[in-house]
Amino acid sequence: MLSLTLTGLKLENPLMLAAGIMGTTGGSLKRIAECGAGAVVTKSIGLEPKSGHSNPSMVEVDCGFLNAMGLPNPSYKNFQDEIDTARKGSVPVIASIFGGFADEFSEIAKALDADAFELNVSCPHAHGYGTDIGTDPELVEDITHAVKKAISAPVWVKLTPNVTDIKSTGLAAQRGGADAVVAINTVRGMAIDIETGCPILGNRFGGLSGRAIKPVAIKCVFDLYEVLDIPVIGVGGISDWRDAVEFIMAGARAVQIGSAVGENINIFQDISPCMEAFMAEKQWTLDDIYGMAHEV
Amino acid sequence: MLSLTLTGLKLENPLMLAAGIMGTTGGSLKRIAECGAGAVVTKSIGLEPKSGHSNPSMVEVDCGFLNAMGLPNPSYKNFQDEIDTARKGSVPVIASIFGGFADEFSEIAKALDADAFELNVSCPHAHGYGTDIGTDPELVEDITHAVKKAISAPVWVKLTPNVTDIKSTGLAAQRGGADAVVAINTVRGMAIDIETGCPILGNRFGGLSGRAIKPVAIKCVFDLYEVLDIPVIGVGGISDWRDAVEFIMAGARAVQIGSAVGENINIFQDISPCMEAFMAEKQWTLDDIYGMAHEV
Amino acid sequence: MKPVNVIITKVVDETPTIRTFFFDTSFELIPGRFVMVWIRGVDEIPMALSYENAITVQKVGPATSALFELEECDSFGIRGPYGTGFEIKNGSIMLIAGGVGAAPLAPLAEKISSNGAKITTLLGARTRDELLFRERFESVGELKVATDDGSEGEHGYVTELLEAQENHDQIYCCGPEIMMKKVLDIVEPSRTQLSLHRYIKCGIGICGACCVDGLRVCRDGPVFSGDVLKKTEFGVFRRNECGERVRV
Amino acid sequence: MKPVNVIITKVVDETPTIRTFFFDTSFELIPGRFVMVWIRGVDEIPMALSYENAITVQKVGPATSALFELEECDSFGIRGPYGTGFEIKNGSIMLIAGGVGAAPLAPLAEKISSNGAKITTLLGARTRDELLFRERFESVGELKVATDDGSEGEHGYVTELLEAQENHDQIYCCGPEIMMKKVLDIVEPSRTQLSLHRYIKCGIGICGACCVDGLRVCRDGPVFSGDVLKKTEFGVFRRNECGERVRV
Ligand SMILES: Cc1cc2nc3c(=O)[nH]c(=O)nc-3n(C[C@H](O)[C@H](O)[C@H](O)COP(=O)(O)OP(=O)(O)OC[C@H]3O[C@@H](n4cnc5c(N)ncnc54)[C@H](O)[C@@H]3O)c2cc1C
Ligand SMILES: Cc1cc2nc3c(=O)[nH]c(=O)nc-3n(C[C@H](O)[C@H](O)[C@H](O)COP(=O)(O)OP(=O)(O)OC[C@H]3O[C@@H](n4cnc5c(N)ncnc54)[C@H](O)[C@@H]3O)c2cc1C
Ligand SMILES: Cc1cc2nc3c(=O)[nH]c(=O)nc-3n(C[C@H](O)[C@H](O)[C@H](O)COP(=O)(O)O)c2cc1C
Ligand SMILES: Cc1cc2nc3c(=O)[nH]c(=O)nc-3n(C[C@H](O)[C@H](O)[C@H](O)COP(=O)(O)O)c2cc1C
Ligand code: FES
Ligand code: FES
Repeated sequence: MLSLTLTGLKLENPLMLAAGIMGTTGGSLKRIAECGAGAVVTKSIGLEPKSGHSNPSMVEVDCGFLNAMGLPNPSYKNFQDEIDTARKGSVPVIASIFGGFADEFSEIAKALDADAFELNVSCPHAHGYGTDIGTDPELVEDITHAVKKAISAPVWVKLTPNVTDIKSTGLAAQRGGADAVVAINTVRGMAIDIETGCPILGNRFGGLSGRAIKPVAIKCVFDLYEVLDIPVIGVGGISDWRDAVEFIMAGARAVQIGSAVGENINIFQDISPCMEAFMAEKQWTLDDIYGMAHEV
Repeated sequence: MLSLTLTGLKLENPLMLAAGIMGTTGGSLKRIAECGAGAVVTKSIGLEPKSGHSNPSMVEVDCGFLNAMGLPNPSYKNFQDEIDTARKGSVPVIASIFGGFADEFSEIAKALDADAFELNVSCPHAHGYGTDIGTDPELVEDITHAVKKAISAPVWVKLTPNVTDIKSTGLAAQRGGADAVVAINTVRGMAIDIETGCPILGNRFGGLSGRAIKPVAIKCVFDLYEVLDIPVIGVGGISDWRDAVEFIMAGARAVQIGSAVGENINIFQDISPCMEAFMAEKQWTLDDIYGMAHEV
Repeated sequence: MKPVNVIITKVVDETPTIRTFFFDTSFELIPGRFVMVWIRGVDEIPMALSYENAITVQKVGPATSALFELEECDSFGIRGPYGTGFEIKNGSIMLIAGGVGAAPLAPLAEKISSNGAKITTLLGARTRDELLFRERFESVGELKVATDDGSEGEHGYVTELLEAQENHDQIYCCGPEIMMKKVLDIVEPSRTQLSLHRYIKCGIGICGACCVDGLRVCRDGPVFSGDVLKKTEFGVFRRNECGERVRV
Repeated sequence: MKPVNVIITKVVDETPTIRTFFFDTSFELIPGRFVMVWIRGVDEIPMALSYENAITVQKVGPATSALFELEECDSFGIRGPYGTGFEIKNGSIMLIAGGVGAAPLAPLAEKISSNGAKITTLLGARTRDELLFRERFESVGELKVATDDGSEGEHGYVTELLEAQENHDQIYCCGPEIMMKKVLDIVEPSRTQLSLHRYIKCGIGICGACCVDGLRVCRDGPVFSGDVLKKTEFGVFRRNECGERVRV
């Protein structure tokens, strides 16, 4: 009842693990797959091994978390093994990748064998990466285009909410040939320790995730659905089945879950039956609720 | 100990009532002044009477509120009385005003007698107003300039966080002659009723306020402090004295409180003594903590 | 809180213009508190709880008309209850209800009667058919009636039934503002509690749309003591949806 | 939670390289759980609670060196405690501590001893002066010692004191991974609980930096049963700060 085909991938359910969550080792990705996720996305992988920003790299705030991991990753050269292990979980494995410019993205994508690629042009706290390029529609289009030319697997582009108009970056991704967009990455934020005046994160500022950002993400998905022909994958603040339904109604074909996995690693298998029961009661299918908020 | 001079206005403490909160009647503004606010800002006032968006115009979400009031206001032609009543509260009364273009802003400012003016170029849910102009640095500069030329009272410009780079709108306000900037207005957001798929707000989407947005606001204030010479007034998610201190450390000269007034109308007089006690224990003055996060 | 979805279980025609909508969810009933009723796609409006699981609605405009189109099994959204209810007093009690103002007073009557209070109700309406909840009031005490057209009881306003020397421990009142103002002019204000009607937007004490001077009807009220109201523009001015001051 | 500010009330030199920092705030002490210690401007690192209001730190690099510069009245930030602690068993208990691995085992020893268990501790260190918390272990049971340099007790690793036929109801272990691996090779894994060391970033089970295959050390651990670890890369591979797999 919850199964769907998304950019050619068959998913048992529309609930995926978000990038950067339990996504560095093949073993952890496999575990999440076995916990009921419809697909899993890896940690964002770059050109060279990177240790990320100094700690604290995550801090809990009201209704969410700030993080500035700084894209720690073992480089794509050490990552195929992890993907192969992850695939033993029997769900699609999407490789999240990042780079400084188009060639880096396509070099990495070409070298990895994954079921799809998610281009991280939206991490708000890594200089020269992520948001630094994801706010520029031209760069987004170029990078997407380069990766599409380089590989045949589906390409998703993950967008940042930290822009005046997310529709224009979404459209740029679509022009570049993206098979789907993913919205949203974290929202720029910061917390200060009042005992000392010291910014808490090692990187001083970071990205807000969790419940706090759900209304922001819903609005982004809603807006993107209105202008795009390709599917939108929703992410940001999902912590129960109601949230997942809300995203799909806003126009998400599928959703990803990040922060909430920390509190409940079984969240995927908890949400699926509740969604099914709700839809059964309402006599709704996934297709019925998809984009429903645009019709009423 | 908490008193300060802000753009020439003498404030007993740095805690102000934010625009749009208990700000439509002179009586309610006076009440908040008597409840211990250092200054009060009126509801945003426009050219003609306006009834705003249809209800629901406010909905509670996790850790905050979404609102789409739609700038209901009695027009400046009916508002001087309210300001005069508000002034009986014996604290500065700042008139928040909005318009579609520079002339409208200056017409309104010229007609009202208030201790300062706050230009609302940042409300995220009124077509042709607020964010529709506040995302364009040139318009922000023009409007600020026009109002500055028209009146002699201090002019503050209230900025929206819904931009790629708030520093550029802040700088535009400064170039236009603003005496201070206020950051932030609400963050674009939306909530959907899953029983029906119906967007909850009458206007479908609105602005997120309350605890959820505090990290976003802190980051905006921090960034603005770095590039501006004029003071930054912080607003967004303040609900206790710690939050107020955090904003000042981020670089706010003073702060405004909005959503939290609903839960606790005495919030101003609750925060002041706690801040004083904290600063006394640390042997810090307001000047000491002002911008502290930039030094450590 | 987000609106809760409630499903209509029964619709009762109370008068030609007033209906009670029972629903499948019960709320804690503190008489005088109200809920925000979301008629999806139309409007969200305040309504007193007339039972722990019902609202009683007079059809007056677009939102209430849309409600009147709903039937059993239809649903609407509810958030609340909000505001402060009536403070419960004992002894000799008078209730003064004008029109649909009887909606919050009927459950109040039942509550104070169960405490053993002696209750007299003055119930007014435009005409005999519009007298709301007369059985509920009759069953807990004495009922006196007034109608504008004289079709039953006193001819004229319900306030005509009121004498300055009313010797009641507490007078509870809900109805048109003009009527409530008159009550305050006749009896000792400090012994009265009145439930007010103002334009409600947020319903939770933030936006200030509902203010009577500095008082928030949605949060500090809707029930206020008469002597508090005496110091305000109550009975003289109210605010329209734009916040403009208009004569009552 | 945000980091809580704690103020140092006492600093105790335990060994030439290990100090205990007592602070003004107590946490619920479930032995084996850890806190994230934020040395402002430097780093945030995991530390076991060695008392309900103290951590015991070995100086090994930049963050621990910065801690060593702090004195009474200085402060640092703490969030936690996080993770799962040791599961308390009764009967005949063996504790195996290597180096600063004694930090979580000392409060555990005190806790299980108060339940009446019979405790034998094997305590190892590089040299005699580095034996941590020997008095705490001695006061609750039998203590056997090993030093790498033979300056006291058995010459060599603490595992030399261990016989395959150990007849204990439960063996608790914390120390260098190589040592813990050896323990697992000698005794019955299902009767062991081991506290692991992995690079910790978030500390709350979200980022995945600390994973041993699919297990999160910060959340599912740091304490695991030996038979669970037997099925993993524990003892063979760990991850560096980039997430690269490296040999233990
Ligand atoms: C605390 C409170 C409790 C109430 N309880 C009841 C009740 O139990 N039964 C009942 O029938 N009516 C009650 N009302 C009145 C009811 O809210 C209005 O009749 C209703 O909002 C009319 O909406 P409409 O669209 O049908 O009419 P409209 O034609 O839009 O308006 C008719 C009148 O209702 C007022 N109104 C419209 N929207 C609102 C709003 N959001 N808030 C307040 N007034 C509004 C208008 O200002 C006008 O005076 C209560 C009002 C308040 C403030
Ligand atoms: C659950 C747990 C409990 C611990 N309890 C104690 C204790 O009670 N007493 C004690 O002295 N030590 C304890 N440690 C180890 C302690 O965290 C490291 O010694 C410390 O982080 C070293 O930091 P450094 O900057 O001084 O050294 P570095 O030179 O940076 O590193 C030295 C070693 O510590 C590791 N390390 C550095 N940062 C971290 C980190 N964020 N998370 C994990 N390891 C890190 C490095 O990988 C390296 O192996 C514990 C570790 C874990 C995982
Ligand atoms: C600790 C952490 C690490 C993250 N790392 C990445 C990453 O490497 N690449 C990426 O595209 N997004 C990353 N994200 C963003 C998430 O994938 C997701 O977009 C965001 O957290 C919002 O979803 P949530 O509210 O469900 O957490 C990370 C988020 C967190 C909390
Ligand atoms: C109900 C409501 C109405 C508001 N109306 C206005 C307004 O008229 N003009 C304006 O500049 N900001 C308005 N705001 C924004 C607030 O002034 C403030 O910037 C925002 O709510 C963030 O602060 P908070 O988190 O403390 O509420 C409104 C906010 C709310 C919740
Ligand atoms: S309706 Fe908003 S304060 Fe009462
Ligand atoms: S350190 Fe992040 S999951 Fe353990």
